[in-house]
Amino acid sequence: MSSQIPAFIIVVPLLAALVVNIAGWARRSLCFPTAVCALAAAWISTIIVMLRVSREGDIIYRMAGWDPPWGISWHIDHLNALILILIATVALINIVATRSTAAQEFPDRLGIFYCLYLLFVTGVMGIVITGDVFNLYVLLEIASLSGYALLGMGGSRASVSSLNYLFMGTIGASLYLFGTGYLYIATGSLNMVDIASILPTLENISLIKVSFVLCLVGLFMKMAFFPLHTWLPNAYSHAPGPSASLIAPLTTKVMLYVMIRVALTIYQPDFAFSQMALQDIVVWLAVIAIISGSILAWKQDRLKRMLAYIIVVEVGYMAGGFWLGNQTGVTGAVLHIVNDAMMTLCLFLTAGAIASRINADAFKHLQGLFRRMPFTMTAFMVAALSIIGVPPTCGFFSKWYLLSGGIEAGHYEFTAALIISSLINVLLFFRVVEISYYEPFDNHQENEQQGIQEASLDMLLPLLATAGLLIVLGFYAHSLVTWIIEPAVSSLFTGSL
Amino acid sequence: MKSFGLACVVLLCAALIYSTMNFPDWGSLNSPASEHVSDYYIQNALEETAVPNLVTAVLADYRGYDTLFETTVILTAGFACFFLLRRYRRKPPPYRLYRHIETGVTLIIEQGGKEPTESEEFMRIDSQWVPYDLVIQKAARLVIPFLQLFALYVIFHGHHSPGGGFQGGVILGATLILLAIANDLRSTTKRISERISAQLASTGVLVYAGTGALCLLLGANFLDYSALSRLIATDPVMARSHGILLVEIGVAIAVSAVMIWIYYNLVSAGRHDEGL
Amino acid sequence: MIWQLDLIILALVIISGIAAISVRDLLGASILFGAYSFLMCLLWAVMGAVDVAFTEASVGAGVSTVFFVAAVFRTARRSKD
Amino acid sequence: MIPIVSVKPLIAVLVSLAVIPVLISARKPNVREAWTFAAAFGKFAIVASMVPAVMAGRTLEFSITTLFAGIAFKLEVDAFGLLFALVSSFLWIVTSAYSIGYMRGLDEHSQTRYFCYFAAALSATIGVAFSANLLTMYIFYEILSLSTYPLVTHHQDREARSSGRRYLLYIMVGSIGLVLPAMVIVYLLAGTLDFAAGGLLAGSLSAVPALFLLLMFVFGFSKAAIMPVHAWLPAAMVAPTPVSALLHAVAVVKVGVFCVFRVITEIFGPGMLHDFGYGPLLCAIAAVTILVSSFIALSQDNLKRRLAFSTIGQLSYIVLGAALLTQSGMAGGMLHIAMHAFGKITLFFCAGAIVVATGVKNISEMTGIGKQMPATMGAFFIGSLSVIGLPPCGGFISKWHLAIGTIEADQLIMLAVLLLSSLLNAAYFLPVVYRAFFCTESESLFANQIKEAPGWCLAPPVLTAVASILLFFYPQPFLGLSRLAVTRILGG
Amino acid sequence: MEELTTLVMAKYNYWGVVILLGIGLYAMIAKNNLVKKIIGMNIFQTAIILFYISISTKYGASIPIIHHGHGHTIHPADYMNPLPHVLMLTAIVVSVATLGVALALAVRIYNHHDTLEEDEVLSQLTTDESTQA
Repeated sequence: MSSQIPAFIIVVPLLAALVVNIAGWARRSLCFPTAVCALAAAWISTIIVMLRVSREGDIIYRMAGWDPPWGISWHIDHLNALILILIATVALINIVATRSTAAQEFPDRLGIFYCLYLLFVTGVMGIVITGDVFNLYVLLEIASLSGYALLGMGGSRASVSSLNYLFMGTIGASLYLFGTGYLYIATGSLNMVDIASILPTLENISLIKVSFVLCLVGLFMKMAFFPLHTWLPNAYSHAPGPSASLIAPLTTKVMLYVMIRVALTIYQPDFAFSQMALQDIVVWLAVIAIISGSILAWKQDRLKRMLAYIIVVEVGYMAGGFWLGNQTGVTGAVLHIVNDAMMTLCLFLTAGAIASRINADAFKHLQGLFRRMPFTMTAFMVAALSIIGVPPTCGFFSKWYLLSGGIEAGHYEFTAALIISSLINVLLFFRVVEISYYEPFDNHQENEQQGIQEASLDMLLPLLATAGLLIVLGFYAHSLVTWIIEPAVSSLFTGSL
Repeated sequence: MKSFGLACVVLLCAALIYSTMNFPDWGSLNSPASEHVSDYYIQNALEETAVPNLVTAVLADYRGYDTLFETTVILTAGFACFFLLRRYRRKPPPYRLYRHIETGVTLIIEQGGKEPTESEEFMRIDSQWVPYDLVIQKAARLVIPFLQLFALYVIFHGHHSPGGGFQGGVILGATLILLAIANDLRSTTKRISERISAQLASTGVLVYAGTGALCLLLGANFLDYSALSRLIATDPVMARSHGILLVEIGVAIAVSAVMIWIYYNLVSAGRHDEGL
Repeated sequence: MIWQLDLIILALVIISGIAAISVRDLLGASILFGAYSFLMCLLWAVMGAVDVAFTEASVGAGVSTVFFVAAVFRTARRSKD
Repeated sequence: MIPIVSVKPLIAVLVSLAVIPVLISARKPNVREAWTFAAAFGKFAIVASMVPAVMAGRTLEFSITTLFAGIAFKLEVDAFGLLFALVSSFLWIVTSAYSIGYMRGLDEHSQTRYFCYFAAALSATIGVAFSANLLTMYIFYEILSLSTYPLVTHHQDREARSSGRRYLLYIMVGSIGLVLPAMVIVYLLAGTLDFAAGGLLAGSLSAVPALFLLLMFVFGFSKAAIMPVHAWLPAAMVAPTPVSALLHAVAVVKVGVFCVFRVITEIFGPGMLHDFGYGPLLCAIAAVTILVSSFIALSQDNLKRRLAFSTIGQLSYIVLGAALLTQSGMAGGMLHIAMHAFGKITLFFCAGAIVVATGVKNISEMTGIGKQMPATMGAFFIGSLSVIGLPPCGGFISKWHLAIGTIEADQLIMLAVLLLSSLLNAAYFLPVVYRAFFCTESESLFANQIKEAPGWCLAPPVLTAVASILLFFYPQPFLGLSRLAVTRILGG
Repeated sequence: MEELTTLVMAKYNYWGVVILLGIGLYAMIAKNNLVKKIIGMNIFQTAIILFYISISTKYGASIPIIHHGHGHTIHPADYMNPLPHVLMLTAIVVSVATLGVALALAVRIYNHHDTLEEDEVLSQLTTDESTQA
């Protein structure tokens, strides 16, 4: 039975979503506990899988008992296992933290909300766990569709931006599908490892190059990498809180994982980094993304919008760090995927907590919040420091790896961009801090003035837990790297997968 | 915008057409695509799954995991449409229209007024109501049973002929949509309420995933139907065939229900009272 | 598989696709899209992909068109382009 | 000589953090301040308890966790760090007493926040003093910057906020923009960041990159206020006087020079700098800062601003001492950390006391104030003597060593700079004293009714003044510690 | 000349795919009406499906259903490649699911703004913004 543990990661949330829908029509009170239990179970199984991977090496789970490449098979190594734990953690924390806000956002469709929530989690988990390029596409669509719905259920703005996201996302996914079609036409297989073994034997390399570019562009679209990021700020800043704090931390990170997986596992680092002459282009794009994103974030006057642009910047960090093409850079990118997911979660949860108290998130409405919601703002502060990259918060350590990777690779422009954006982040966040710390609270409208106090406890505890996790991650960054990330990265680079 | 769009589209097309030069010729027998994996399916699928229709075999068994999530995708779409569109009526509409069937007189009942029971002589009608075309109504009533019969045939004969759970399910759903179009939406929602369709949709996927989970409980991998041979007294190969049938049924239930559900929400913009 | 037939149908598919995105009446566009899907289904049938053709006939030409019509019924029929 | 593994350094760092929850929860001000005192005494006791071991030539160390391959988050107590820690932890006690008087005298708002961040800042200071490697030092440096930000902006008005912004901008740009990349480069070169007696980078670097790295560090630790990155210090004077006193005369700025000192001596190492001839360059930078800041100080009328510019100059003395790369030069620099701290904090205390008693901030308005506040102005006099470097005050000893150092390094220009700047110090301090004491009744602006500041404000300056006189006669243990440190650096 | 015809013979199907891709993409970029964009999106997806189906074809092969059953030897050349068909069944489902969600969003937008023209929607949104601020 223990050999079946990996299956639970996907099956449990899926079954839970179905059960939630069937039962939810009868008893709404069942939805939340079921979802939480399912996510907790999935979380535990991810931990077990991680332990097994670190103890016994990669796990190959043969779906329906067929050997690869005939059937679909999962291939779990350190990298997927890490990202799986990350996803499960974020989903679990978020679902607990947003219980009350979800109930007040979607009073009459709570059951379906949790169904979509679970389906989204299933989708992203499936994307990460699978070893089959087409299966990845299917699960990508599940995650995307539930994501469009979750993001679109806001005001009219939300629908418009979500439809825009749908168009961009569909083009991106279709381009990825197209690229895999090229791969299939060249190799005749869909299993990642199998393709990786066939590719070096092929002589007409140009077909593979085209497929690589197509996949890459599609993934860039999904991960909102400059200049294809246009859908992200609107989609995230107008979305309802509970959805935003689930999707914002996960979507872009998971797509980054897919990029790493596709580039290094399928097309092998030698091809991806040296034969394709893309490296400099992408790194420069990342530089532009980082700088322009920071400047745009500075121009915003609403909290969630600023955070959305910061996500664009962080995507620039990670994509650029990956395309530095050396192990340090990739290590930094992977570590930053983990850190950034937690940071983004913390920031968006804070935004949600604030929004649950005052109905606006424009900076001018944040006055005096430090006095009213001290713990929330403390968590916000921790996340902000982590984004800036102040030790000992975790953001510093991934930034360290990215910096040293940039210097090793001789991409000094990337290093400079990192430094500059960190400085701009200082300005960004201390502007918020000044407003919320020093502006007197009285400038609020009278009716709100009394009512506002600290966020409810069930929202506060997960928030503080996340903030604490940011610091813990900082202190254990080195152990994380040595135990998990370095084996993963080295196996990616030696192509032993 | 238009010119910009045209420009980048033309560029993309040029690049792609150039890239097609490296393709193996269309329909050539020895392109890698039609050699590596597909040969295995063509040669072994019948022995391994006892299903002559290779597509069904690969779809529901070799790549059954894909198909499970294909069904989940459509279910997700159903959830999404409901989630985005459904609007529970806060206040009743200002007036309702009733039609006295013999005379064809239309009564406008203001809100709060006494509404006649929908019986032989009165029927409620939509605000944008066109008198029913008798031909369509009767023809639909005539055709629908046969369509549904055909749908069942497609579902259950998918092993041996084109078709399968998905196609059959779509046809099944389409018949009910046809019913809704030929009469009015309410008459269909009376037969299959929203709640039923939603629960059926989940149940269908549950049948599929449950089959897979059953295999888990029987100690095999997820979706490995051969494990079912312990339950039904057959050899593993036949067990696979039966398992395929099982999941096809699940797919059919899910797909038909979701189609109806999406249609309800789309055509009534989430109000479920008046529709096409 | 007869390539002449295939070529003709492909041309028709392209034409109906262009038509579907260029007529101003959205209802007409939906119906043309249905025609597009149906021709596409023929194309696939010619190529021997019977299951896919079957699916496209029921989904693309059938249900998708119905969805389009329903959406147009709930929204506006005219469009500027 | 194997180091002693001891948890003492960690306790010394954490003790002031530990009381913060108590401070927050404490409702009554008395309780709060009692706890502050407890923390201060405890910290000083622990730090002092490490003196014998260090005097015996041992070092205490405690490693917490590994941050990167080859870099531990590690505390290590050597002579230099202990010297700095002794000074700041002792002066924290005095300052706590003073803060009580000051904050109550002007009954400032949100004193709890004030004391909490004060304690946090002290933890960070001791952390910097006890850091075993560059990264640990950097971490505490950043914590110090962030925890002093609320203190600088304590008044929360527009001026305080703008100067807080400037403070943060200078510090952060320096630390993130220059020090961080420099650290990364050093790490990539050496594979570790631990301080090494002979210099970590010794022999692994050619001239030009070395120069760039050196400048990145020297200007990056902008808390050292070497011109042109000094502008935050006068601006930060909007903070309450105790903050200016401890943080901007002792803790923060001294942390800056401490970091620079460490980098010069234990990252680059005297040998390398001497070979490349960068010592004189640093000396020149320091000399410019010394002279320019002294001239600016002459023209300031606001007492605290004048003190601030004088601080900038005195900090560069320390950098100069390090840059001389000679026995007594370095010893003098280290001693100056202590001596100047005692002198300058006295001056700040006096300035604050005057504000508390009379509300006067400008020198031009202090005519005849000495008659009413003899004790305060007496302390001011002694403090200024010490800063000028005249016997019988501690300042003399450090300047003496510096002077010897210039001769050892036979850079007589630097000697001239020292003497000239001492004259300038005299020129901007003594007139204050003169104006305060020796003026005829007629031109005194003060009627007799104003009297000394309250005891809480008066005792600390007097105490520190006495202390700086005592330091002249008994320069031990600082002298011994600095000797030890120098021998460690220069390898005997 | 005849190598040109052989080239065309060998590739025209893929060119058709590319042209359809272009049509769909153009509609999504350049069209202003949301339903038109959605139609373009579907054309885009069906083009890719056609691409896969084109991969699966073999001259002289028949549909992938094995007629004379067990015992006989099965030649791969006799049957079309079933794998792309399977994949594309899934892709069709995905496309119709996407279509449903997109239409639902469009209807939502219409309920808010009484129009499906993108520019009018955006102008309305900007006016809301200005009125709020």
